[in-house]
Amino acid sequence: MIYGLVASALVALGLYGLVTQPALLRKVLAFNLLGGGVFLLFGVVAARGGDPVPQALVITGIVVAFAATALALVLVLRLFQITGAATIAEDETRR
Amino acid sequence: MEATPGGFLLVLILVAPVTGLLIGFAQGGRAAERIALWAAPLGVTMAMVLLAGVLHAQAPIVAFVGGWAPPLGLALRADGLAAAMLMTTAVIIAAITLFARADYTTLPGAPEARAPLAFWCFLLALWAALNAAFLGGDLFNLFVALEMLTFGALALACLDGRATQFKAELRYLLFALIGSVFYLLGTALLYGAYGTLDILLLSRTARSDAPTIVAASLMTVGLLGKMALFPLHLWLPAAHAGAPPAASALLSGLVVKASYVLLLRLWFWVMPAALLLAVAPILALLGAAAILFGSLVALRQARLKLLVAYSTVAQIGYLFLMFPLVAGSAAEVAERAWTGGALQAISHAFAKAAMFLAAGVIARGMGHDRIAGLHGAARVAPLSVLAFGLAGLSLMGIPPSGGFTAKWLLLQSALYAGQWWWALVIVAGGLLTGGYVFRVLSAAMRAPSPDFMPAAPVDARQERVALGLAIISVVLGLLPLAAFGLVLIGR
Amino acid sequence: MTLLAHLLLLATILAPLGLLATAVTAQGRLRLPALLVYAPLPGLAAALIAGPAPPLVIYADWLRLSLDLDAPGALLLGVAALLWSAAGAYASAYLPGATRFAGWWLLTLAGSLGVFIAGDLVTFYFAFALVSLAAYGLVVQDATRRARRAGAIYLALAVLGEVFLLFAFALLAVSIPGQSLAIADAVAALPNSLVRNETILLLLLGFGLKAGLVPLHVWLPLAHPAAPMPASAVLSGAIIKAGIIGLIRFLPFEGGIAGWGLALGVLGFLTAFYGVALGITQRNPKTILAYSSVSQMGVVMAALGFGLAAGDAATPLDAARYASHHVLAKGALFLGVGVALATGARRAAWIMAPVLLLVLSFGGLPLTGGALAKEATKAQLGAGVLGWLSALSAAGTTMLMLHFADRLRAGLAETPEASAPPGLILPFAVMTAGALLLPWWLYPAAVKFWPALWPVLLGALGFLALRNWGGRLPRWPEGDVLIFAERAAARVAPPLAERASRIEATLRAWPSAGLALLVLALLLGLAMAVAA
Amino acid sequence: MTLLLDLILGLAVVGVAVWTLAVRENFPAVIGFVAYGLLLALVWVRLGAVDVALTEAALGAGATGVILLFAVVRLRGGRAEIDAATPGPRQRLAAGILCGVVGLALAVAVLSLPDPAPSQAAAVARHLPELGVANPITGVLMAYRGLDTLLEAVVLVFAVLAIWSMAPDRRWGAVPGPVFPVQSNGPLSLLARLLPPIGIVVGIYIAWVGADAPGGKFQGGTILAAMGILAWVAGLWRLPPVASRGLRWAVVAGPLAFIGVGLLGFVFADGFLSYPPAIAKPLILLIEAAMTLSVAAALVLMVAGPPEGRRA
Repeated sequence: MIYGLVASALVALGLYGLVTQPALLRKVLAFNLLGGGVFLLFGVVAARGGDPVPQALVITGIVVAFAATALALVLVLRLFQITGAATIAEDETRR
Repeated sequence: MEATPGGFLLVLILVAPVTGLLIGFAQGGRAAERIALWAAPLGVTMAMVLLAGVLHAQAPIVAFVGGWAPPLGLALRADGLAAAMLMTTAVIIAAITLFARADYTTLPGAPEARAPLAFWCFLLALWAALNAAFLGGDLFNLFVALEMLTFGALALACLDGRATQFKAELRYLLFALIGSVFYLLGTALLYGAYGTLDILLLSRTARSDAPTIVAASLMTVGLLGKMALFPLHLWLPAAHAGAPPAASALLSGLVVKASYVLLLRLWFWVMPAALLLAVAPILALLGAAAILFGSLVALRQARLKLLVAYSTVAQIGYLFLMFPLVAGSAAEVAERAWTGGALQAISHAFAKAAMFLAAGVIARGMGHDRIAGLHGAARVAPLSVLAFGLAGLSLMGIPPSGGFTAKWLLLQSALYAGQWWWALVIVAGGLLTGGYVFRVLSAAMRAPSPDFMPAAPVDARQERVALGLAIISVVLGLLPLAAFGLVLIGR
Repeated sequence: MTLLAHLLLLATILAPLGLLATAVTAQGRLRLPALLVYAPLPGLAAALIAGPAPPLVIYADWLRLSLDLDAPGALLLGVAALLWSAAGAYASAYLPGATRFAGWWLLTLAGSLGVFIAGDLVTFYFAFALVSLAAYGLVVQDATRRARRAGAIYLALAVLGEVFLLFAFALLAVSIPGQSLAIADAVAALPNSLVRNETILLLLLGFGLKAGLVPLHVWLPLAHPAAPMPASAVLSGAIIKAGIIGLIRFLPFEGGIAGWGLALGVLGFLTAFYGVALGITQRNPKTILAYSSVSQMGVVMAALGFGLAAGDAATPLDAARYASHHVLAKGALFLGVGVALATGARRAAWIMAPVLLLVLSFGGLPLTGGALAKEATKAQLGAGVLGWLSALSAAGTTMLMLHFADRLRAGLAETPEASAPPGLILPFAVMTAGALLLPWWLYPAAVKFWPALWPVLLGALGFLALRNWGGRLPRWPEGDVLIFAERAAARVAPPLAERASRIEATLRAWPSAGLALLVLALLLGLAMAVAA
Repeated sequence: MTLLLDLILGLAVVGVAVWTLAVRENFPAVIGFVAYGLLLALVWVRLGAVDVALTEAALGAGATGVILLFAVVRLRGGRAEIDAATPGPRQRLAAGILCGVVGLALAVAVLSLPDPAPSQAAAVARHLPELGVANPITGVLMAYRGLDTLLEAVVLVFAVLAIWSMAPDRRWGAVPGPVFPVQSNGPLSLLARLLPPIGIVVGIYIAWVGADAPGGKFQGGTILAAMGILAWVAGLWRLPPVASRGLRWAVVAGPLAFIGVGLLGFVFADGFLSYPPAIAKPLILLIEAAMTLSVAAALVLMVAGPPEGRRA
């Protein structure tokens, strides 16, 4: 049960980071914190029922989250290389 | 529910584009292009056979993957809604394939280039992902499908490699990821509460308790974020307007619909009716705000592609008006509203794809997409302007178009259900849509200045593809309504 | 016989569209203008032959598309088809080689004839939308600044009208018991509908906009002078009748509704006098004709209104008769303007004589078709105060139309020997003959001489007064009250859109979108928690 | 005692997460994140999920940490822009409250999950003999929810191609990622020479035992990938260019094998992805082997990033 609370806290922290951190790198980091919380929630569910299915789901989830992180970081780097921008503050839609 | 005959077709529809993508990626750009060209007619044929099968059986076609029945295994289900969406997808993808040949062809013997390889592979990839999203019968399987969709959409949208695209796509990716996480949280809670994620099994057991409520709100909001329903649309205009035309057509026309179908499955299958009744007015209210805000902002856009993108923001709103009209209404009214909502999704897919393709051709011919400077566009790209106008008719809801039938059904069910305020929104949205479509057309029809020169020649085949899609969006309105009874099968 | 009737009804709509379809080839496009004269002929044949046949139902499922021709519909269909044909011939001489114009023309034609034969809500709405929206292409043909402004305003109001009608039709469809969408069933169910008043209001707004009911008339005096001559002719003669047939079809004359009838009648007379009052301040002959159309449609609507108030089931046919004269005569006059502008002073008599006859026919001069038209609405507008009002409006019309003839004479071609090409004269001659003679065949009646004559004389006196002292009248801009509306809209609309854009931009910033996401999640959860 | 352990572990995880968010510099934040991942892996062990613990340690902490570090090294400056884009205190407060409420709602939902918990454990175990594998998680991943795993393997291909397609056009066909100079001596070089032989053996072993014990393609593939990355960073191994057919076939081999075996199911068993009981285990091992190769290749390529070098 403790880990259920830990998972909830991690989700709240990750969300807070994603919403308030302006730097892109830190947003990606916060997303991974958030992901850890979500997967832990699956773990709690699995542990309650002694059920391997949610564990399998988490493995799938971790792989997908890694792919997303890699993709996001490449985008961040390319954006930085081209424009030097480190945030996604609004400026491009009011052309 | 048992597995039914014909289930292999579902697997094929899913696996064929995946296999094509894998082989195309391994063999390089020209192979990918040829695979996509072959896959287009094959896909349309498979979708047609499936549609005919569902119509013939008047019941969903179901497959259990690996022979494992839920809750242990995964089910694929093609009900009427799924069959209709698969058909729409197949036709639009085939059209985009034809359209894109002019832009992304690799000549024999030429070295492989980045954009063509990525385009053809991700066209197949998005197709596979869309099929998976429409057929999936398991909430986690659908999560994987949504992720495939996000990655594919992202890659297609920044195909031109411009800095503005990267920024727009980062906004999209990060927001979509929050959406995914919310959705995933919901599935964790649902699994904890019910021990299954199969949509049909859940629909028989779901309760109105705390885990279900939290799961429902998280999953709903996650999907709304992925659909860019107002006020969660921050990423859509720049992302859809910045992509190459063939990609924009796909993103605006189809990709957002996958989350929509999933949302329908969540609310009209999984969740108990009591919860739906509480949420439906809120969703419709957001939809109404999307219609009004999106259209007003579209009216003020200086750029053609941004205008079309904001029109998507607005048109997505219509999809949500059906929630309070289906929930808690008499069977006949609910059927009408359901048909209207589904038809709106389909006709918007065709109309918006046509519009983006046409806008792309116009922008290339004119060398820019500033609306104020479009004078002479009707001379440079006459069929594209015509396609834009026809698609605009469907978006406005002028008869005899698919958009008209959809809005008429929604309007009628709103009045039947005694919720006339939604009818006002529908009509006001139509007026505003008329306003922004007219802005574009009147500029495009004006004679250019005498020294005007087109920036680039226009490909007549691309124009015809855009026109063809626009015509489909109009002709949908000429079909007898009974044809749309399809989307009621398995509801 | 029924089969032939059905084929003709179908051909009425499909012939113009089919002709349009030939434009996919370059050769077809080139041929198009010359074929305009033939496109309305199936409609004309349908009006003559297909009269009282059972309706043609196209889809048997619950969205029934049906075509139906009753007596008022046949009358208006016939004269409108005649006008479209004559104006089509005129157009191919007036605007040779204008293929895009021909395309819009055919679309508009299909809708214009379609409204007279539509038997169900959906078909009617489709036809109505087609005629309303496609006519935009006719208005902006000249591509001048003025034409574009007129076109934009026309389109905006047309779409607004569509919206009113869409609502009205949805309400009608909801009140029909069962699945039918037939107009007859809708009208039968209307008096007992729970939303009767709302429906009727929306119908009046939608159709009134098209027919020029004050203050919804503003597009007429803008669009008519801006459009090319043949387009003005069909606009004024045939297209605005879509509004009239709408009122005829959808108001429950059997049984009647006193309150709404009275309101429509009063507004109709108001429109009739308003059109005259503003028309006499104008100098452009086409603008004068447009205001005259407003006035004449006011008379038709007054007849419809008082007929509705009285529950007079003969009203539709009577009003259709009055309107059919307007189709012919106004169409003829617009064509005549083009002829006159190309004719020099030497031949002025040849053109001014028929114009004068037509002008007096509008006033109801005995022995003209106009007198018969006026006689047709005797049952609705003949008695008491209404009789006086209608006589006065006839006097006003005479005055206005003489003013038109006067202005037209001033606009004759400068070279005295100039003469219009036969391609323009012939259609004008046909329409003039039709306007003067056809009513005698279609609805003959005995007209009392003196009661028909004195309003014409009074109008002539008024015209003399106007010639002497009219210079002191204030000059109203074309479109009168629209100017104020435009100014108000210019003040209100941009800030509204600006505000929406600003709010939207704020919401699009990352942190606020994130917060919105969280708020929404909590809101949904809360709503469910309360419900559960 | 165990309760205390869980409590300490839980607090540590949350504490590290807070620190990772709060610290101003990027580098320590990434280090904090790696620590977070390792602590989470411990939590997974405590929850009795060794498979997940392995995956979390290898992918969640290890591979993610590496790509984050690469990014930190390359992203410099932008402080002023970041400060300008930082939301004001009012927005942060609102975000804090809202996130707190969401977390609270989640906690309430978790605490009110039904007892006894619904579980598929029995059903999973009942059918394992038909598959010839002993690890229930492998059973779920390869058979019951095989479609999930297939689609996920395809997602990896998507990601590789998506990352490649971010490259500038002129770099297309070149070697992915930066090219590192050969490190002839120093600790990195030593590690890169010593570790890979051992690592490759361990990786293959972990993938191999996955059928019956904790382990499997993702964990094994990750270890193989780590060895490859080590050798690459030390300059000992040059990645093949993105135009290389062999490289691409390596990336798609796993999912293709999966699909191929799946389609055979139409012929030899009852439908897609169903295995005939007699040869279920060899088939599963075949897929696992191909998948291990593909996962390793995909991970290396995702770490390396888009092509940067000159055209090969």
